[in-house]
Amino acid sequence: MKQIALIAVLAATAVSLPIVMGENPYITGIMISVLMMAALSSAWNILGGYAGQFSFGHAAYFGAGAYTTLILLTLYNLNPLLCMAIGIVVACIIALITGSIVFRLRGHYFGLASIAVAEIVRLSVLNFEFTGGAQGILLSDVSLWGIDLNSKNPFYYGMLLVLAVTLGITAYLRKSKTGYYLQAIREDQDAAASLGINLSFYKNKALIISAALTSVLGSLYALYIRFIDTSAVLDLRLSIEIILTAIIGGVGTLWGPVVGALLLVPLAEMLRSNVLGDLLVKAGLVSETSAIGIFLKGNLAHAHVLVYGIITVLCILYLPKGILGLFRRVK
Amino acid sequence: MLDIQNLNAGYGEMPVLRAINLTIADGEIISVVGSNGAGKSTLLKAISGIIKSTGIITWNNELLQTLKAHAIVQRGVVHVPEGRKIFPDMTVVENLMMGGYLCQKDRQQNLDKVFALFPKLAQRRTQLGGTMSGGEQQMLAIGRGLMGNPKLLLLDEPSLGLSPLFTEVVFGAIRTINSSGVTVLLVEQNVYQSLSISHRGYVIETGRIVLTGTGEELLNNQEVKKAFLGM
Amino acid sequence: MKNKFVSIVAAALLVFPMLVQAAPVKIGFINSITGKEAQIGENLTNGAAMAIEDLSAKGIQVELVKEDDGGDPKNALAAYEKLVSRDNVIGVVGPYTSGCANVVASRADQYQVPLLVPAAAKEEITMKGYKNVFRLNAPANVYSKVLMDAVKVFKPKTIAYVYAATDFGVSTVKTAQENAAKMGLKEVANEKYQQGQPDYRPSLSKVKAANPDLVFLVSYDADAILLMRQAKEIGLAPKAFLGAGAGYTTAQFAQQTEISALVVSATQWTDDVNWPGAADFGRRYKAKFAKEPSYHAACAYEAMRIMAETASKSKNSAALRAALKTGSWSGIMGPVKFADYGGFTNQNNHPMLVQQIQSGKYETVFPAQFSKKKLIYPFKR
Amino acid sequence: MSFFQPLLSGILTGGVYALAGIGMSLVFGVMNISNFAHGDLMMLGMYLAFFAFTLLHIDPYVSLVLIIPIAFLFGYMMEKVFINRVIHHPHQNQILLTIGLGLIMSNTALLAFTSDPKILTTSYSSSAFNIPGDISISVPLLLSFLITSVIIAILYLFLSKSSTGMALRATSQNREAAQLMGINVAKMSAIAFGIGTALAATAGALIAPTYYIHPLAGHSFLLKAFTICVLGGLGSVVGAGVGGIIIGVVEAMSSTYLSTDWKDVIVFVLFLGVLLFRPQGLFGKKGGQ
Repeated sequence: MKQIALIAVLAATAVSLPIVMGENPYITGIMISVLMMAALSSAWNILGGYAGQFSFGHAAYFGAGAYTTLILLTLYNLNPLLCMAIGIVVACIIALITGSIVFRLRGHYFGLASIAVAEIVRLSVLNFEFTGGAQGILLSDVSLWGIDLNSKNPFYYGMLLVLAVTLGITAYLRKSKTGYYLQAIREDQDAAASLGINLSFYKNKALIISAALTSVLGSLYALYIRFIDTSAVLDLRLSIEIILTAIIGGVGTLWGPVVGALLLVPLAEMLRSNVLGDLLVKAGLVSETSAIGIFLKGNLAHAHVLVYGIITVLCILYLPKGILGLFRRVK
Repeated sequence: MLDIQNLNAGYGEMPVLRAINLTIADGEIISVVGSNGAGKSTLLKAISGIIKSTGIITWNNELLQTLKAHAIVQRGVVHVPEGRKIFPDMTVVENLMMGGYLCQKDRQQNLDKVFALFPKLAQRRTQLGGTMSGGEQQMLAIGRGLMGNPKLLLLDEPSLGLSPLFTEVVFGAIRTINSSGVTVLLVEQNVYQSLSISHRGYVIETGRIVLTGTGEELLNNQEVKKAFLGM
Repeated sequence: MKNKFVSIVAAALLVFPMLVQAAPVKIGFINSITGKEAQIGENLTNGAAMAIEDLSAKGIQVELVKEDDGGDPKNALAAYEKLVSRDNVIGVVGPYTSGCANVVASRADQYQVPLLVPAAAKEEITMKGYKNVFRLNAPANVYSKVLMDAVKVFKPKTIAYVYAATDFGVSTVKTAQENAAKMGLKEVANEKYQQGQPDYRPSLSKVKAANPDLVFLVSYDADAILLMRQAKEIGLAPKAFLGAGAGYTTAQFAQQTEISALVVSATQWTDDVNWPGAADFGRRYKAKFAKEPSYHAACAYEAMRIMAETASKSKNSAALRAALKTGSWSGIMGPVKFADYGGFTNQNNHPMLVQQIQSGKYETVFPAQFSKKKLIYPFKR
Repeated sequence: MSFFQPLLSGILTGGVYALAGIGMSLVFGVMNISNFAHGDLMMLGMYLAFFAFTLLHIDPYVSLVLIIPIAFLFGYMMEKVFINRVIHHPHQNQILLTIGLGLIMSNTALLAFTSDPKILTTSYSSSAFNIPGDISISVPLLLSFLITSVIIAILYLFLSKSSTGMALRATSQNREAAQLMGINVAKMSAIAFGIGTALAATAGALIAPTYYIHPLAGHSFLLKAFTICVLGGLGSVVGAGVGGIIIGVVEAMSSTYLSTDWKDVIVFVLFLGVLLFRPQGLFGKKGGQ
């Protein structure tokens, strides 16, 4: 009961946030990024967290959604929702092929193979002509089928909806037979197989659900940014960011990915835009002309990826089970 | 001598051993018998420092739990693990040399001793460990343990999966090893064989010691007969 | 490193006193300080910093808000939206990469804050009719056009392409193919490569086997040197190597005289061009940053100068847009005017230059009105 | 065009790949960790070679006598301080830790050395000689191939004959059993990581005269090193050596006879093929987990 109330409050806050905040494109943009990363990481969590299959190639599904949508839109001007649906189909096909190859492998091999598949997808997109190759695809339209693409709110609610659906599926799976089977597979594949669980069926099921959701997010991203190329939507860095978010929040927990995204995305943005340095100066903690102030203003911009690396290392060393792992009761 | 008092151990948050008390005097063969999952292997792992434990394990009045696994080997407590765990891509001789990793000066002498005990290994010097049969691997595993100059040898299910013929060879070897002055702690499911060669024995059930006595006493015990010997 | 620190200190010191005076106008600068393009980004940073410094010496004050996009379009968009909504800038210079510039340009009309693109080459940025997007540099098609024009008189017959699989590489070669077709050049080899490979010999061997008159190259700093080294190794010797911008226009490349001699390249700017202040800028840049200025630095300098100068006279974005649209400037990049022509909107019809490495130095050799030296053709070692 | 030209240049380039792959394979075998910082460790070797050349005027190949011990110590310390703390954690945490460490290394290098690529030009950097059949052989590539061969031979002897080398192999074949032999497996991990780092840095230094030096330059070799160590069989030195040459030749052949831009795809397809049909690698033995 308490849980339902909490979720209701969270949902109400999320829904009303853009209205309360007003039209601030910068803040709304960051919130969209938070929701997108939370949803991506939650979708990954179904496969990685519950089935224990650590895919390092989720960028492939994100890219599949993004590319399918923009290619179909620019070439045939199809309905965006139809494009998204076809994107899901493409992602599922890639997932099925991937699954049939990589699910025979375990541990390190699985992770490495998933990288190889994603790299093959990336390089193919880069080499083909119809994908725009290295030039990427630019969507010139500012509105599509009555949706104003310049407005942030449709994307905010779109991402929120996908996140809600992903969390809903995760919550349902947790309590379902499939969920138990997936967790059995995570704990011990051989034991699960000996209990008569069809490993390949359930792993593929988790992968397809995860890939389909990831693909929808890719479509939304493509429509939101209106320009895609391989380095933005198919890069290994994206796959890693998704995993990092889940691990920092708490792998295999319902809310872990959300917590991870709420923390990491704003942090990355603050480091990127050097808001952190600005805030310290404004709060009067550091004088702008002092050596520290100058260093913060000048160098933090260069060092933000370094800081990101340090945070990653510290989290893995000191929070190996993620933030939610700290609070989880001992079973 | 080995003295264990109030030992608790397990994996992660799951306790396996509860309040174990056990002593072994120098020169004894002691058996710990019990069914699958009773905690026998866990006991050996706790002694050899592979897993953490609470309570007290002392060997010649030195507390073992503060030592790392490799330091415990240095004290002469050598563990021959369940499932042999020999190095599959190394030859027989290389496997044995690894057993003598800490006492390289006695290596040649120990190698001769092992080959005298298991002549079969001498014939197979250059064969890769992974390509040997289960029985041969068990001889190799015990031989490898002997290479480390053990004062106390911990044997985990040496007869598991072996043919009766190999089982005979292995138990014969254990007796020979013991008569050369090595104390032996034997963990077995083969209750009859192991108790027959033991001075004393312990029966372990779901992580607790439920019975103890000389080998003969235990073999004649009604409970033991019913539970393990099918009588 | 030390120089960079000095420049940062200098920039910070410059920004500070301005805050005290009656709030100067704010302009934004989006650049790739981190990520794959960071190296070129640094040249832009330096150029922009010098522009602000020069203006301040002339008593023109603006407050510059710097943003990093790391080469990621999503970050570039966030940076632009931060600049327009949180920092309230009236104009923005940047971003550097074509991908980021594309995304930001497509939002400029929404927020009505003028964007001046200093160095991104992709044509479509100024071909969508955006009212608030201005571009200083010449787009991709000019790189190949000017190179072909320079060698036209020698009547080459065949051409081979070797280029990086990047946006710039692919777009430039596409336009080069169009220009080559117009000249009746026959394409005998087309080798696209992924950056960062250690071994280009197989591709170059193929090109050598095709024996072309011209080898048209698009590469970045490091792979340019690698490619030319391996070309020398296997004995690839066409009548001319034509390098489109980037890697073939760096001082580092010119210093490798063994492999770079007589390579022809297209560039937006040289320090021996007869545009006002170009030579002086080159000298001062070298003194300040202890390295040769690249054309990216010059583009950023001029874009920042034009933006800051115009912004300081305009009090808001609308006035700034009008002033950019109607104004004309003359400086280290020659005459600048944002015009509508040939499908472009607010595009400076910048004449690109062709330079050749002669005795280890870049010499401007084409077009004739900007150059002192003559093109050496065919290429002989 | 001659068939032997790409074959030869593929073999020679493959030598450097092999060295990168062997370092990875050793770490993989002994510690069961996929080291995503391997490319950054190569970068470390490149800069060491560069500074040895420009500041101390030592030839990059000669500078290996300095680079190998420095890199070994660096790797040893890195294992002691960071890696060994996650040795019992799930794979993904280990991978993310090495990714994080890689980010720290490459971005520290960016701050310290800027993103301007450095070019190490030796007197022989672009020299080549011809052998009959109009085949040109690059002098620096040939030199680095020879050095690689010597290093692989030394490493092979070390692992098969020396006591420490054998203990490393024992640890990689069965960590728990190695512990029961009295082998200090924590120390073996640190040694393995040290050797892996030294090999990565050596590969970086060897490629420096024919490549460029940049904080992110090692990344191009990371996935190749993984491919090589899977191809050769984890922990197999000879396997990784042959794997490196196979990758070099496949790349050269596919860019000669197919197309340059698809060659990486072909390498990854090969990688998946090996994983599917021979997951123990070309030289790994069945049963050796």
